[in-house]
Amino acid sequence: MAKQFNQLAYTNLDDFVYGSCPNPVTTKSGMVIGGGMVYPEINFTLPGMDINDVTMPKAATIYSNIIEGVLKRAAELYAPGVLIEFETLPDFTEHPKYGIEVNRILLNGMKEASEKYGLKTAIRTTPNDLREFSRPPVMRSGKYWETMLELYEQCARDGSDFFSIESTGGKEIHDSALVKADIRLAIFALGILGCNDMEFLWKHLVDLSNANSCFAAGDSACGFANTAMVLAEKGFIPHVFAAVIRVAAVPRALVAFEQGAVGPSKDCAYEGPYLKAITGSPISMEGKTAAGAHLSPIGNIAAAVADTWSNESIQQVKLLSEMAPVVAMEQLIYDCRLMNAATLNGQQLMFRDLLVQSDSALDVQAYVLRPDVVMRISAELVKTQDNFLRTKLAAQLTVAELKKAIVEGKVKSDKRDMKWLDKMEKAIETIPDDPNEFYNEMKSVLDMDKFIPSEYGL
Amino acid sequence: MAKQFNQLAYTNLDDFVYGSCPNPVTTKSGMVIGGGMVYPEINFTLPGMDINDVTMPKAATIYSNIIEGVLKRAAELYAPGVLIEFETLPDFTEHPKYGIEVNRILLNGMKEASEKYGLKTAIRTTPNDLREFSRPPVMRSGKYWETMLELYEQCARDGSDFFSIESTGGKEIHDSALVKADIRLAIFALGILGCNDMEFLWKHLVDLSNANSCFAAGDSACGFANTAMVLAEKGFIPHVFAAVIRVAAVPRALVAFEQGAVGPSKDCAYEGPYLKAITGSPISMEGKTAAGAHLSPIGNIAAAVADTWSNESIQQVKLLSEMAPVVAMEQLIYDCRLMNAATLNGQQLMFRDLLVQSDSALDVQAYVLRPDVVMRISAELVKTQDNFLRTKLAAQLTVAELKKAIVEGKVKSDKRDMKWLDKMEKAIETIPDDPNEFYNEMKSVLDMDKFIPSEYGL
Amino acid sequence: MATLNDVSQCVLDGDLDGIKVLVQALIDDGTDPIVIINDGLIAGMNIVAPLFKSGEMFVPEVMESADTMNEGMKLVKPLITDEDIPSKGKIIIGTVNGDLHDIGKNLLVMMMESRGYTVIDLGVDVKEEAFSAAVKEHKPNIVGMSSLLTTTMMKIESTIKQLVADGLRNQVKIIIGGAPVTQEFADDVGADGYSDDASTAVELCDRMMSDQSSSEALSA
Amino acid sequence: MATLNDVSQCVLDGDLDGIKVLVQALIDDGTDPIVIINDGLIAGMNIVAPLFKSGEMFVPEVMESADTMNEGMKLVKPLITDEDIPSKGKIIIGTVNGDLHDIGKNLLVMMMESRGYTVIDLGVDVKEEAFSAAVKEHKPNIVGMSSLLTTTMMKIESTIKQLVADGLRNQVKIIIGGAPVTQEFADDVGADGYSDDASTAVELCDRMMSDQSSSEALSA
Ligand SMILES: [Zn+2]
Ligand SMILES: [Zn+2]
Ligand SMILES: [Zn+2]
Repeated sequence: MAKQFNQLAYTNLDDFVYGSCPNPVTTKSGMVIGGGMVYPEINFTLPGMDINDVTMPKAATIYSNIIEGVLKRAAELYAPGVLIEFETLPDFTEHPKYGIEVNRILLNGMKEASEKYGLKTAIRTTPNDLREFSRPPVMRSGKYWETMLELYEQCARDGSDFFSIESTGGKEIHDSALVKADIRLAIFALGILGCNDMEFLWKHLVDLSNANSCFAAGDSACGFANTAMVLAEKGFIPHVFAAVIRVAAVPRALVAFEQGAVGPSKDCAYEGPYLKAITGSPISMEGKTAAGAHLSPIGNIAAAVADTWSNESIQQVKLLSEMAPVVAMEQLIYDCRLMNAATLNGQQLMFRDLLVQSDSALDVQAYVLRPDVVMRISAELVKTQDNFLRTKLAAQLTVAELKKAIVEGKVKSDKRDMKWLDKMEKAIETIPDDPNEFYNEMKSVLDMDKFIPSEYGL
Repeated sequence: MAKQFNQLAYTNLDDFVYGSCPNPVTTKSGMVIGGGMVYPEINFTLPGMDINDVTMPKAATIYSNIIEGVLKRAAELYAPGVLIEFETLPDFTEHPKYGIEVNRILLNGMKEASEKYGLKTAIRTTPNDLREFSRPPVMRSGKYWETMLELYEQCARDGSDFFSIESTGGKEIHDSALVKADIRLAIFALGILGCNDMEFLWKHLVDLSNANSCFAAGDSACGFANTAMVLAEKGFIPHVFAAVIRVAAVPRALVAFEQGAVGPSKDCAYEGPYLKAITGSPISMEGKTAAGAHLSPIGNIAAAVADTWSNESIQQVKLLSEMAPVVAMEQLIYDCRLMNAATLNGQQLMFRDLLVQSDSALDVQAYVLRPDVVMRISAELVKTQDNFLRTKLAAQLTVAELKKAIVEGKVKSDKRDMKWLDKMEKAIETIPDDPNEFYNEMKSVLDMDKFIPSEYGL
Repeated sequence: MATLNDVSQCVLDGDLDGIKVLVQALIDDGTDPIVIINDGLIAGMNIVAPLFKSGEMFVPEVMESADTMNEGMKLVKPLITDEDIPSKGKIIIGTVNGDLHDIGKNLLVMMMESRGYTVIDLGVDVKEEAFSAAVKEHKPNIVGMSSLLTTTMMKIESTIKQLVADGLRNQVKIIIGGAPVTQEFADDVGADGYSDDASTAVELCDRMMSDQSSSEALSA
Repeated sequence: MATLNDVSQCVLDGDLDGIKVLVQALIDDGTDPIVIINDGLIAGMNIVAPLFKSGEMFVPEVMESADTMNEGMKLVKPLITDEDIPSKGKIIIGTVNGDLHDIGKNLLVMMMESRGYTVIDLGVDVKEEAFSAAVKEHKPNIVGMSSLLTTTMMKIESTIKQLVADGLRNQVKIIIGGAPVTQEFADDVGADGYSDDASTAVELCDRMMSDQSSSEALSA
């Protein structure tokens, strides 16, 4: 373990605001992320189409149209800088030559925008984690692992600023935990499988990025906590369950930073505020302006301590005005303008609190992103260095926070929420503090056809 | 003329804020527009398709899916109320039975949402102005005029809350004024043709709405000033020209209120702030969250004094998360939450100024929407009751404001802007104060094949 | 005395222990096993489905009900032959080639089973040929395919083409779903139906099966 | 002495009075009228086009340049026969059935004319049959159609179908444009090209004409 986080990065809640952080990161083009200003982060993807040798020229044209369009609009609206995220499609990781080609197209578009408009840009390359394509997933070797590393390495050499990933270690177990709303199983998947895989994966990614003058930026529990959020939005699982999963995913995300990641963390990682509180690194967040990628109950509060503000993703489809990525670019820039205008006036704290106030009482998932809640829970999490215990603790503390908030009328709650919180509380209490003991206990309920213990060092 | 506006509705610039106005309007469902809270206003349209008897069932299904989807999301996000705008497609005005059917579908969806979720809603019915389909346009009789009135009347009887329109009187001349950046011709089109048609048209609409317990809400110079804005965004005409056209369109829009319209004015009528300053009526505005319908340089400032906040329009197409109208609904609600949270804290003035500050120095079209500029120019406009003179004056005052702002470095300007402002200033000076004299002067340059003077009472 | 209503309520409550006692009691009373299935176990799930649809039950609760039903089935099944087990129809379900997102698919499997369908779950990342082979082998009434990615949704089309090429298309109804899928896309690729969530997919299958039986009745 | 460069500069400056003097001077000097057109007037517009595209000139300025060129043409035209007037090709332009939005269309007309094309402007709200009749009558190289509404864009397709039905489709290249139109839509309806603004539409036509002449050269 490269770094230990045993204290908070902030001593004062009032310093914990969007746009700045104790450890900003400077991109190759000179954008200082976390240095005072919130930057827009744009992501985009292809419309529905096959990817193969025949269609790749078309895909390449689409990506080059997108990058040209979004950066032109960014320049017209005087964006102070733009972070591009290139989140690959599965085919781009499986066939690194495709992913490398698209990454180069984007880098080239960034270069052109710099020459033409003087626009500062940076790129985050986020390969798709294909390791789960083997069933049961093969996490530490095999073709998916190899092609992923190949893609990272070449993209870094070609000039990428940041590495990210939405890694999937433990997802094969966590999926069932979600639909069963089984908090014990979820803690096992996140706190043991997830954390173990993160340690293995991010050690490699940090080494790779260090060797290629690129930054290891961070991971996202997208397949865990965001899947929970989407299921909750559909009414499939309780909102309180999704809220607890959100915070229980924090220790997993933290592992990347222990290994040497420096941020900005991934946009769809709503673990971000916790990471920022603990590591002092810049974070990326997404909210209302990412509604084209997923609906959420955290449209404004997500921005409260963001350092880049993202649209998550949007396909290249035509809206009435323009292609959807251009529309997203415009919306992000206006959101950032407003936040940065407040900062310019020294009103960032007041503006942060408005963002918080506007959402936090309406959904438990918004409530757990309140800066004060984040600081309170984070302060406890840094007291232990054991990832599994941290995960268990995160869940426990969140249940307690939510029960208190509901009792005090601080957050809207469904009549069934308290029942579910009680149920989770009891279940968490039964989890032993020793991870091996817990694993042994879990063996009877784990579907051993679904995962390979040795792929997680078990 | 029913009403005269010879003084401002506000005495204090600090009272001129979003969400409230001196003369709020209460909908059938009890939403008080301009009563303290900003409401979302959602508009949507069909994807690319033909409209005829064969396809109408499909169109009807699409509209009923849309209304169900957007109101469900509004309820899930606890919107305090939603204003729906049904802006018809040309075929819906040409064949009123189609428009009436869709309006009923929407009313029905609203009723269901009220029963199911207790959601308050209201609907603005905005038929398409087809009178320009005759070339030269026939404004005061004929089938397009008749079918339009038929559509209004039945929709009001069926329960619509508001009438609006983007009327087109004078557009046949104004289009050439735009591409030639000819301010004299534009003032003729807006100040004589436009105002004359508005007087005729809105007298009818106010009578119709009074007779059917519906509100006459307001018009939009969409085909004039928004076309100018779009042309300016494309780099086709100078931004300063578009900014001057924006304000020169105010007297035209005011005519509807003289005739008895009460607001909320149309979303795409960026004349809105001026109308609110002068009439004290609530206004609808759109900005960054309408980027799917048109890009703009006024994404935030447009909200500064808005009473409803609109997405303008979006087709029913699938984005990664959901259908685009649902996405727009979510974004509008979060924008409104933030503004209303500030109001709840008594910070609406501070928040208004942030919206203003974030855009107003970056584009002349944003600059002319500054509340202080709006109040200053409006204070002069109310001194005359002659619509033509008001239009000339509006252009003149805007040129002067912009020259001053550019000289003082208060707004970003293109190196060619001052030249164009000088050119406009000189051209406006040559316009006589007597509209008949002006009309006689213009006859030599007017393309008399394009318009019929008697349709404008000339 | 235990009643069929008690069985239904037990399924609704997800009472795994209670169901064994109740079903055994009914068996011991000599109640027809088919009646226990139809009017007790499946009847319970038929209360669950609308509650799930209206948001009053969560998926984990639905799953507990389904588990409870299955627990009851275990006791009844040995008493009847396989052919006597009532089935509303047979459906083959899988995520298409290249797609691993199976939460929605798994939900549908569970809900179809609880509704009384015979479900053959092909799992994730199912190649075009595998769908086709399964249709040949199992002769289902319905084939359900899902895709969560814009890049894999095209595999729905290629799978349908495969079924056409293998002469199997007319023997089955095809339903499709997943985030990027729309009615328009379904029409384009020639699917018979589209659904954006598990509960409406179940209703869609019910409608298809009743259409099928009425057309069979007509041709009979 | 007046030079062809002066004429070009005069067009660029949009100097309506100056152009008359200059062109008359060149005519009086005995300069070949065709040379005045090609190397003076059109050459001037050829400087204008890229300046417009790069945002250095506004449409009203381009229009003044075009007017200036036309003013010069008025003096030169009587000196040559109609057939000698150089044309880069003939194009028919209109907005489709039901669509009245003509600002973009008018821009294109102006820019095509200034580029040396012969333009037949059918105006707005042009019915399918009217496009077809005009193609029959004028035998253009290119047909340009625009639509600004999602409901009228389908008329592009029906107009193309009309041309197919009348056996005229293969005689022309078809370019389309307007806010809702995309390359994908162009491919779907079988148009030859798509453009989202007037300047790229002109370039598109240039490319089509040079493709056409090279294929004609091949087949000759
Ligand atoms: Zn994600
Ligand atoms: Zn409009
Ligand atoms: Zn509108």
